[in-house]
Amino acid sequence: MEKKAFSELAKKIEAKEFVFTGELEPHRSIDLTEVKEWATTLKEIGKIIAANVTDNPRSDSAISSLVAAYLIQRDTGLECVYQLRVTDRNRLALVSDILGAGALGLKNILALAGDHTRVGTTPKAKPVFDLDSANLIDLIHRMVYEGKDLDGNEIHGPRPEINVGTAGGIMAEPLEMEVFKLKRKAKVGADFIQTQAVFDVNLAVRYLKAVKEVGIPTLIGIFPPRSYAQAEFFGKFVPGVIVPKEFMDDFKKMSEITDKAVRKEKIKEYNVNYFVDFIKEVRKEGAAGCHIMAVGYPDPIAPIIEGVIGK
Amino acid sequence: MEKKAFSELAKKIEAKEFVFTGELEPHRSIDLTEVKEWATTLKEIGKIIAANVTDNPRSDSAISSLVAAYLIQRDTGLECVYQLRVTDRNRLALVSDILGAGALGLKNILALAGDHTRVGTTPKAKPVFDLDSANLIDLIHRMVYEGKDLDGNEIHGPRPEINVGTAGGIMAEPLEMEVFKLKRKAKVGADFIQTQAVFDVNLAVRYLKAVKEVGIPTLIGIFPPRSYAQAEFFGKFVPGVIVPKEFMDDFKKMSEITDKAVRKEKIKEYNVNYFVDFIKEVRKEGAAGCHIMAVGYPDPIAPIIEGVIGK
Amino acid sequence: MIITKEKPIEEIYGFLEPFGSVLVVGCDSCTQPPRGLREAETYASLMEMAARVKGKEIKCEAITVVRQCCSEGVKEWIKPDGHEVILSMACGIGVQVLNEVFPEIPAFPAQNTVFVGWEEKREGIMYENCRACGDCLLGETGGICPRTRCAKGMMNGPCGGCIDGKCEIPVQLRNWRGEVVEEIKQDCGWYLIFNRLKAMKRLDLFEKYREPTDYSIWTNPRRI
Amino acid sequence: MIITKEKPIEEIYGFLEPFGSVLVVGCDSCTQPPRGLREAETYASLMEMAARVKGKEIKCEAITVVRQCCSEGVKEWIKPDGHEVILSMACGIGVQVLNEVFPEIPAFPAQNTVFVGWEEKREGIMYENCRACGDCLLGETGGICPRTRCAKGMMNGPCGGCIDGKCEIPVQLRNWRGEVVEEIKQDCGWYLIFNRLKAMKRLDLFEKYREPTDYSIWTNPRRI
Repeated sequence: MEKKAFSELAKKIEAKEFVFTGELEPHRSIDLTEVKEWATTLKEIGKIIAANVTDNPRSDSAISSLVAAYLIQRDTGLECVYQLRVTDRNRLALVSDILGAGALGLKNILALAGDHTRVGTTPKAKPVFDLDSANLIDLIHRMVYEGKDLDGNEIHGPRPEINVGTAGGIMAEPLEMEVFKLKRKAKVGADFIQTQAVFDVNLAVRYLKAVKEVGIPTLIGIFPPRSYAQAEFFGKFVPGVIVPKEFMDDFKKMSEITDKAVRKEKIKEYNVNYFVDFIKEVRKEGAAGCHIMAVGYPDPIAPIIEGVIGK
Repeated sequence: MEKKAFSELAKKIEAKEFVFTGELEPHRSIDLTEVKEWATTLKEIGKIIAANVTDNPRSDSAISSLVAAYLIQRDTGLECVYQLRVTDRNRLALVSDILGAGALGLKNILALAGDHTRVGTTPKAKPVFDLDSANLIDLIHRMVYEGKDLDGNEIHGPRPEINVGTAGGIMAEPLEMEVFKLKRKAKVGADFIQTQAVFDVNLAVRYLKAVKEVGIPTLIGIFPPRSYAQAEFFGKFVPGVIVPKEFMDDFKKMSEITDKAVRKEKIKEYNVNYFVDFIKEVRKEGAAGCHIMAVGYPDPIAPIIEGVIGK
Repeated sequence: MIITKEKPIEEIYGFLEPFGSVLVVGCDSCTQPPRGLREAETYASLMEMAARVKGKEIKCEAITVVRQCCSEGVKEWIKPDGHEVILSMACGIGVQVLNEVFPEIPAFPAQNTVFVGWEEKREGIMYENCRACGDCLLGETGGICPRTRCAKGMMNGPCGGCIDGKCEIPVQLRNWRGEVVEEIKQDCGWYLIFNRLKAMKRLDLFEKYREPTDYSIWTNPRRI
Repeated sequence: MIITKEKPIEEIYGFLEPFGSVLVVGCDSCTQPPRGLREAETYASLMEMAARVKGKEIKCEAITVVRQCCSEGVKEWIKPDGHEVILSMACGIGVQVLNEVFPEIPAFPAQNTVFVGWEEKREGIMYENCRACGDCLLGETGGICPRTRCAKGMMNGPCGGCIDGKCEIPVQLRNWRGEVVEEIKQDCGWYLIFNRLKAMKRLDLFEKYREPTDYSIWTNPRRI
């Protein structure tokens, strides 16, 4: 399996640096001002290597993640991980968009199945799923390393230079099934794994131990909540995410602090302490980095990163 | 039906100028050098208002027409008509890409059904066809004028400013059926029609008379062939295109000229004479302009345009 | 079997209203629930009643045939003379055969044709489990079809939407008016496949990477 | 009816090779061509012969049932004791019901399930004309289904690929090996709809703009 590091992200991972990535979520809008501001904030933290640009998350349509990733990367200088779902495009459109990414200088794609159209805001839409996420990784790998699509049709001229990531299911049950899935994806060329958000460090460690045999660098997803309500939302409404009782209880207690500034500071401190310990632990277990998914809540990010790798 | 002219093309049509558009066909490549050169050639002719950028023509995959149209328009200054097929994308991806077009400053979309995936170089691909071409026009119109998608989901912030064209089937049989089709498309917001290539001026005139009642400006497609082989290809292999016998005979005769430069000059002259007469005729019948589809054959284009509207 | 569900009475009556004399044709073939003579007679009465309510008169005759999906048979068995319109109790196949065989008489559907599938017991719940793709994969997926029983039709599943062995998509059970009466979670097809292959000691078939489906053979309308 | 096509003998034999004793189960229900006792017996002989050619021995018993798509019936009618594996002659529905009802015995498919459709005459050419979408449109499209008979399933057809009333996509007729033996042009579904509605003096239904199909009701696997 031929593999090269094209992106800054892949290069740092290859160099065994412990990496941090962030998350950008453009909306159903042609205006990217807000999302670029968040990208600039992440960039200024200094240690965030790249940020994911979501593609119609939860099957709620948004501006093309390809276009958004390009404009953000161009205007803020932050490297983007272009998320691409197989939910909405057949293999021709996927080839088109991967070449588009190449032409626009994007270097990372996160290959996703994507939520089914039925669960989103456009439930009447036809789910495409011409390929699945493993097939998409296969397609990208063949385009990048063989200069061909899945049918052997040739890419003319230079090949796109793209590293490809895959989503990891921390809570997959049984984990044995997840390992088989990742092995298939490793076989067709996945460069790295970014997991969904996890709060319980024991689950993260259990996952890292299980997927070690797959041999792909893994970034563990974290989501420092800004409030009790947000933490509660995760625990109650995001399928497959378990928030430990102790964590919830602590947030509950902090939510009762009446002084807003004090409450904010307390929550930040709590997040920093909690996630610094968390990340140190997963780092010990061989995680390649951390994917910080909190959008629009910068306060704890820099302190967390400093707590782990110093200034 | 609310309609505005956003693009240069739509503005000139609205101002009753007789317009010319050209054609750009990016390949399965991240390299757009060649197609940008052709765009520059068209731009320098001076009277080509805009050029269509094809989307996976004949279901042979190519670089994203959205990305190509943006890069061409940015780097050559030629306004692009972004062709968009419903073959490869469901309504979520279409919303994403239309917003992407808005963010990238594209002002024209040609809404196409597209060839079925079975006829192209990726025959195993799943044809999407979540929407059809009329539904796509409806979607674009609602996004531009109501700020909503087909399900009523809101576009946040400024709306994309896009004019939308539709393909016209000169050879549709019976024409009565074509008229019904176009009426449906007019009802949901089509701004202009670009027809497929036609060689027989009588057919073009017959078409213009038939679709007059639809009330949408029509650009007639022409394709000056550079050789007998190319003319023959059209007549024999492009479904629905009839090349008049006299035209073929004349090209056959010219193909027998042994001196290459003389042959080239003769063919150019023939094209100029033939299509100047042709265009004058369709202009008289109320055509709003001409869509010149010849790619990479600039010689007759400027003289044809001059022949019709002067220097 | 082919599963059909009754269209709303108002929709069916709307088709028939402009006409005076209706032939209601049942089908004794594979439609489930049954759509034979008894059901044809029921609809004949219903339509006559619906007309009466609106102060009109429609005369309905009910018959049935062995199967509406053989045009030779339909030609032989059905004599629609004297009727202006046909109401078909069969699946969408039957409706189209009637329109083809008797071009001078419009034939309208009384049913929505929902899927091909199976039932646990006569007139019990019916389940879809085959999409008639033309390239049966059941021999290597533990007898469970990923193209049908995975909502995404993944070849290399499950996806991240498989939580506790259930699919992320709720199944909405609807009544005959199309209203949602219950939402349930279904088993994840790939979770079933994993467990079945594990029991069969064939996890090698689970680990195998599969190329994407060849959709060219799904190009409709097919014929053989 | 549900149209099936035989899988290649080598593929079927590959399923059975690891086993010694096979129960071949026919289905007398809606599969076309018929896949009943006679066909089950033919496959039993073929499989025994295939084994002998390879110097092995497989014992096959052939039976049939009224229909394999009712799990209650299958439980009652089939006693697979003494057999290590089942070969189903039915459509993909039957194969899955057998796997569900007898989890300890793998059941393999002898058929590819191709489509639901009709035939002109017994064992003649079979045509697909219904995709079992669950929202039958035949009442307003002249009894011709645009979702099935237009290859693009357009709601506002025809597309530009309709030339002389024919579809742009050639239909490839294949033999049982899957090899293309003939390419033909099919009628454009929307061209047929236009002509039918014109004959019915209902071109208003043709001119009507139609919203896109609601695909949420196609979400598989369905149940009712």
